Amino acid sequence: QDGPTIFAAASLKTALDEIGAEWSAQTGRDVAISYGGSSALARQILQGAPADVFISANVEWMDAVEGSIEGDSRRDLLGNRLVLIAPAGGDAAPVNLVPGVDLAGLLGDEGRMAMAQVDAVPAGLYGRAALDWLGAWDAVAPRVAHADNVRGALAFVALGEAPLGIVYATDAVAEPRVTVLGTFPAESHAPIVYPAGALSDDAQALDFLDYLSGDAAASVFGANGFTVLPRE
Amino acid sequence: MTAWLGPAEWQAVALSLRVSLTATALSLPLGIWIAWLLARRRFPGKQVLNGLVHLPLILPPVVTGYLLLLTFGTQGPVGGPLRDWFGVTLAFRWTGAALAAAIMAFPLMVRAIRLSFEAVDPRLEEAAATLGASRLRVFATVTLPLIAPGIVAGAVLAFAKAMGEFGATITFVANIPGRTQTLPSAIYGFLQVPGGEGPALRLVLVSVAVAMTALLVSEVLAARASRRVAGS
Amino acid sequence: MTAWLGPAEWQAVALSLRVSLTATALSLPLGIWIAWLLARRRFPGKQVLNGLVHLPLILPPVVTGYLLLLTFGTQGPVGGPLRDWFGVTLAFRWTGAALAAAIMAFPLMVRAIRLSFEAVDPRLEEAAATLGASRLRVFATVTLPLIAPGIVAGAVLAFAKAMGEFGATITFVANIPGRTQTLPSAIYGFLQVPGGEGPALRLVLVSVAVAMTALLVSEVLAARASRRVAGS
Amino acid sequence: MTLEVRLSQRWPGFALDAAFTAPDGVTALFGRSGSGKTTIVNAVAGLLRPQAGRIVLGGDVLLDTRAGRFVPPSARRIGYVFQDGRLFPHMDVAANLLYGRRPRRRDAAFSDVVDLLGIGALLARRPAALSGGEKSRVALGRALLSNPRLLLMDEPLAALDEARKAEILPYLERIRDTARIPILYVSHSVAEIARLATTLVTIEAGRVTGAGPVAAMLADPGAVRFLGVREAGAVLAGRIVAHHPDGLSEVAVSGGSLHLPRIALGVGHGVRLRIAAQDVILSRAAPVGLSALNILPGIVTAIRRGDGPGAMVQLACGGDLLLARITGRSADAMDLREGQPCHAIMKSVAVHPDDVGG
Amino acid sequence: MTLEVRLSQRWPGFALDAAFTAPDGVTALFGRSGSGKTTIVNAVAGLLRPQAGRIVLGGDVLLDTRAGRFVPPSARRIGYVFQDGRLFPHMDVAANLLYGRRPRRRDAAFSDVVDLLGIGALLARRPAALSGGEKSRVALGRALLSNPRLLLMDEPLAALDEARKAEILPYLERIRDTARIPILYVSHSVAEIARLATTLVTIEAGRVTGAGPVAAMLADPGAVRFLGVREAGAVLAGRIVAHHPDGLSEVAVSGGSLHLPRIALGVGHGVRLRIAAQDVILSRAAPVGLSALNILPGIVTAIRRGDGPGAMVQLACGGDLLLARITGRSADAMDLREGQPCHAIMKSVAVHPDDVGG
Ligand SMILES: Nc1ncnc2c1ncn2[C@@H]1O[C@H](COP(=O)(O)OP(=O)(O)OP(=O)(O)O)[C@@H](O)[C@H]1O
Ligand SMILES: Nc1ncnc2c1ncn2[C@@H]1O[C@H](COP(=O)(O)OP(=O)(O)OP(=O)(O)O)[C@@H](O)[C@H]1O
Ligand code: MOO
Ligand SMILES: [Mg+2]
Ligand SMILES: [Mg+2]
Repeated sequence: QDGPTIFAAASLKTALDEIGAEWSAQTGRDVAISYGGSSALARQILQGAPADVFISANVEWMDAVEGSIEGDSRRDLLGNRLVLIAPAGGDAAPVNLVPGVDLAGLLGDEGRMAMAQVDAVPAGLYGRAALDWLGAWDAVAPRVAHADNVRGALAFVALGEAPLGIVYATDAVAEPRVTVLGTFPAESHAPIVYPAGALSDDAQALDFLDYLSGDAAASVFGANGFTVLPRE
Repeated sequence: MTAWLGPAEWQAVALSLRVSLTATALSLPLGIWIAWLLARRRFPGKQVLNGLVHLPLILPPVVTGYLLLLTFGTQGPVGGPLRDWFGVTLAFRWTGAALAAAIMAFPLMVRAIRLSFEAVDPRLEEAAATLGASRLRVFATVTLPLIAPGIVAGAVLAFAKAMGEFGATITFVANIPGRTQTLPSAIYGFLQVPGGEGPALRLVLVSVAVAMTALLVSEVLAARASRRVAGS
Repeated sequence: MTAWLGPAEWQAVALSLRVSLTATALSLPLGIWIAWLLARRRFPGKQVLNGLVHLPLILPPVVTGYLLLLTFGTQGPVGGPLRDWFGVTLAFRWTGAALAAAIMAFPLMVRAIRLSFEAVDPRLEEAAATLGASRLRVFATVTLPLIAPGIVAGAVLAFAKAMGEFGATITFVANIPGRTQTLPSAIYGFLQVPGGEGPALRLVLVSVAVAMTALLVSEVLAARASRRVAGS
Repeated sequence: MTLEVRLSQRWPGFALDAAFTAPDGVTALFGRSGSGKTTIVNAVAGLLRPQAGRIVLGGDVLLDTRAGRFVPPSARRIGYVFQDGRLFPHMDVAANLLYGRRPRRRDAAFSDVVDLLGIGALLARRPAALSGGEKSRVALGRALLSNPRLLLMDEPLAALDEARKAEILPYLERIRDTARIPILYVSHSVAEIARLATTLVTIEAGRVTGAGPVAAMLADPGAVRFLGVREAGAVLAGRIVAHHPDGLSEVAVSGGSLHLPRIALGVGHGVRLRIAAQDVILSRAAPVGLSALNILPGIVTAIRRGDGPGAMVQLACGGDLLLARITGRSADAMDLREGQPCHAIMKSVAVHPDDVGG
Repeated sequence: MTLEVRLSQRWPGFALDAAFTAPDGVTALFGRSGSGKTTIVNAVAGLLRPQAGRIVLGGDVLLDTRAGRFVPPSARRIGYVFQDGRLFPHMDVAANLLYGRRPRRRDAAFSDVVDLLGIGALLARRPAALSGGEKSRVALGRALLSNPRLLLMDEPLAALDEARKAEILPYLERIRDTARIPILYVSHSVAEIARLATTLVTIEAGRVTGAGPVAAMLADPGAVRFLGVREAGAVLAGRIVAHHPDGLSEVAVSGGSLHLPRIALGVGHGVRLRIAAQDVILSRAAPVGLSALNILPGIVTAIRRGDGPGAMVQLACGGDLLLARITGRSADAMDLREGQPCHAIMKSVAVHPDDVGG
């Protein structure tokens, strides 16, 4: 293995696999990307994992490994949006996600709101903030089905087990069994940011990190539904 | 102690116990039957059954959970009829958690019991038959008592596994505090946020304490069962 | 077939096999020894040992993985000395994956073998002793062959579990393609992104095929072992 | 109730082809180790499904391989005392004994069997804490208590001391005579067989080599071949005519009367006596002044010289046949020939007390 | 090599307190079912660690509970033929036989034992495919082949037919006499004991009730108490003086000479003869014209009347003691008293062929 090792949030897999392959083709170097939950990756880094680059799905876990970040290599790479979804083919109408919206009412008597775990996983934390902002949290809270991550929440809706769910826009884009009822206003939650940073001064790692911030990568990220954040 | 864990955590403890005990108790008869089939009978498709039983061991838990959701979800081929005809819903219920735990623990249970079946001397069963005992009576009065240590071992393995099961459970029934949030789901939640290690550790200790108690009880039971056979 | 799986996926298959086989083979002697201790000996702390063996079953896999990371990581109390004195690193190596798989599978292995020990008629061992056989020879020539079905059962359970182990492995050694990415980690990766179900399913099928083959082989071995005892 | 057995079973190195009929009473299977006795008994019990055969018990077809009929062991109501015990290790002795009993109560029959077998003190023990002989007694009791319509006994007394055997044999006789349950009895002891059996079936290497009433089989001078020299002997039927005050009972047989140690049966009762060929001394003249009380006059009906120094002499004493084993030298010295009158001398005690069958 | 045993072991309902010394040769343990024989043998083998006791074999302390010494079974070099067989189910017969042998080769001794026990055809079989008697033969062979310095045999021949026993007994005698391995032998058969044993230890309910040389023990008129009426009898030492052409061998005993069926030993060889008390007829006058060839003159040394109709008479014939069991009626009729001369009549064949010990 003569290339850099990247630790990246699992939700980036499709895009990063493609970008990594392009980078390898250009540089003739291998790149190994280890996908996992941001929390697990961060803990591994804290325990001395041989990672050269870390791309987290939230700011907190990047902050947690701040001490390991090489110089000023940290940057906010990508953004994402939060959407409200429903099973495709149902009669659910688009929802205008403005304060006061009666999401609990949309759940009916029995229905559940599928979300990533709201007190733990980034997608859940954002979702809860958004519902708070809408003033819907208190009504929805007892009806939430917490999945271990955003993919679990997506599955609940895709399989029709939950009438509504809150997931990233990137997840909803490629899942034909769900429809997007609405996108949460950007101001309803803290910005969804995927920070990235180098963990070593390995030249290739820095090169790969820069490549991620480049145009070629940007178009792949974009195609997968991410917002490419401008480099400050 | 009560102050040491919050009410939500106590709920998780109680729910985990309920789920694990239910899973163990309800799957035990089936486990004994399947173990008996595999140990004693020859039939076409035996190896298929054997493979099916082991499947949850081989598959990543998330996959098992997803398959459960597909099958036993309200839209699934089994879950739908269950709900429509019997009014039984498993998805998002503690009963679903018990089902997931039971299925995940099933290979362990069946193996232990099957090994014990294979160790029973068939000449004793023959002797019982010559004394006029029906197959059922032979089974209940000779075979079953002789495999008691195996049943205890299988049950305690299943219980321990059920106490620790997480991936399949959360994927199938999500994590709804008070309804489906078991100890491992709660522990997982804590581990997803920076600084959550402390609360997670508390729950781990509770979980370990419960399972160790079960283990000790099982050792006593098994020792008693085998002392009965060994004489005096 | 080669076209059916990509090279990274073949790597995952090969690595999973290597990890599972290594984990099973290396833990087997220890498993037999511990099973023997638990089945045959009385010593202070026996119940503690018993509890320790069961621990990986009780704890959520992520917790086990995290504990492994803390202990065997390069900064850990065991991992540090291991590296400094013996030059052995486990964390983020396939060897670490094997360790994680072995530990996760250990309770299953020990239980199966222990049950078999308990079923051996001690009078046969006594007979061997009167014929001048040392304890070791009695063990090797009488006890061990008689528990062969249990050893096969324990090994196949461990192998199957190792093939399916995910949570502890990914937490301990991450998910680095070609180095620590086992089949379940690869499956997990696919399941985290939109449209990953297809590739995930392919890997699931490979995993199932491998484990089923092992299962079939084990059945044949166990049947042969018990036919030897049953005569003719 | 008659048991008809016809069986074929082949294993590598062993072939069984046996057919015999066991009438009421006790049918002894006698044969050397490995001759196929247990195999036959297992087939009758239904534990072995032979490759071919037919087994009929009292008109009830238990097995007919041609017709594809096989009654499972549990439906045969056949009590089986196994050669290897097979007590239930997880039950105490009482539970073992009651296992086949219906209703499962400690009734009078239970107490009888427990007393007879001397296992009253063991009722709460588990088999692992029993001695070898205790185990076989419990196994015997368990089969006896299961109300069988046929009893199979595979060397049930082999592990027992003589005194215990002497206690149990009369009980088995009682079962034979009062319960009228046929018994298939495997034993290496001719004494046991002569005492208990009505029919003797001899097996050699998987084949039936002889079958018939015990008295006739044992009085056959050729029986030495399978019984061994020491075990040949005749079985006589007699009737008790008096109990004398000195402790002797007088038994009338067809050729005269014999004095035996007190028999615990009333005057007028029929008894079976076994007189081993080697316990009989012959004398041309009527002997006097001997300690032996029992002298029967008879006529020599057959003399068979063996390969060795011995000769087997068959005498007709009244309507019964006696066997005497003497040396060829004596036969010559006495000039014994068929048709010659002769006296058979038996010590009263040579008629073994426990060969006195009811 | 002498074995000294002192043991105490208490179980609920049973207490063993036994002490005896087993000199060279065969020491028989004789006692009723449940009297403690297997318990003693297990302790000697080291399989039972008794609550208290001391066991010394040829100066080697195997157990001393006071001193806390306990030699494990594997270091005792004691061959044990178990009452319950205990063959290794996963090994074929050959592997079972060779298990204790060192080196583990099919040497001459192996072939000898296999031939003797008639198990040559079974070598490749597993124990599950053996008959009861075949199993005990293999178990016997396995212990014999382990080069033990002491052999323990717990009813080794119980499952065997007479013919097989008759083949095996001379072999055990050879072991006793040539290999000079002491043997502790549990049996219910007085014939076996009389033939094999040099020392007899009788056990009742966990206690040693008698111990001594077999001849003296069996010739004791009181032996009836534990042996049973049928089994009492004397053991005589004799020497072969001639083999006659009619197949009889002449044996000189201290009181005269006896004619027995051909003994397969050369002239001049010593033999042990057992004459069961019930096989002896007494006559005041020297008898004539009888088929019985063996008549020894003697002097009545003791008469013991039993509770029943019998009387046990001890005769001194030369330097040997004979026992005769006759009826009280005969004793009265013959007016037998101590010191009176008398003739003992034994049929030559009544000296059991397999009671002829080397
Ligand atoms: N583990 C035990 N616990 C309690 N009692 C026992 C135990 N083992 C043996 N006994 C009792 O000790 C006594 C002696 O047993 P042992 O096996 O020595 O008898 P034995 O003389 O060999 O009899 P047998 O001729 O029937 O084999 C018996 O009454 C038996 O029930
Ligand atoms: N499963 C088997 N496979 C092969 N041979 C067998 C099997 N079972 C029994 N035999 C053989 O069949 C023959 C008859 O066995 P069986 O048990 O009927 O003998 P047995 O007359 O009861 O002898 P014993 O008096 O020694 O108990 C023996 O030679 C035995 O080795
Ligand atoms: O990529 Mo995440 O940590 O499952 O939101
Ligand atoms: Mg048999
Ligand atoms: Mg015994």
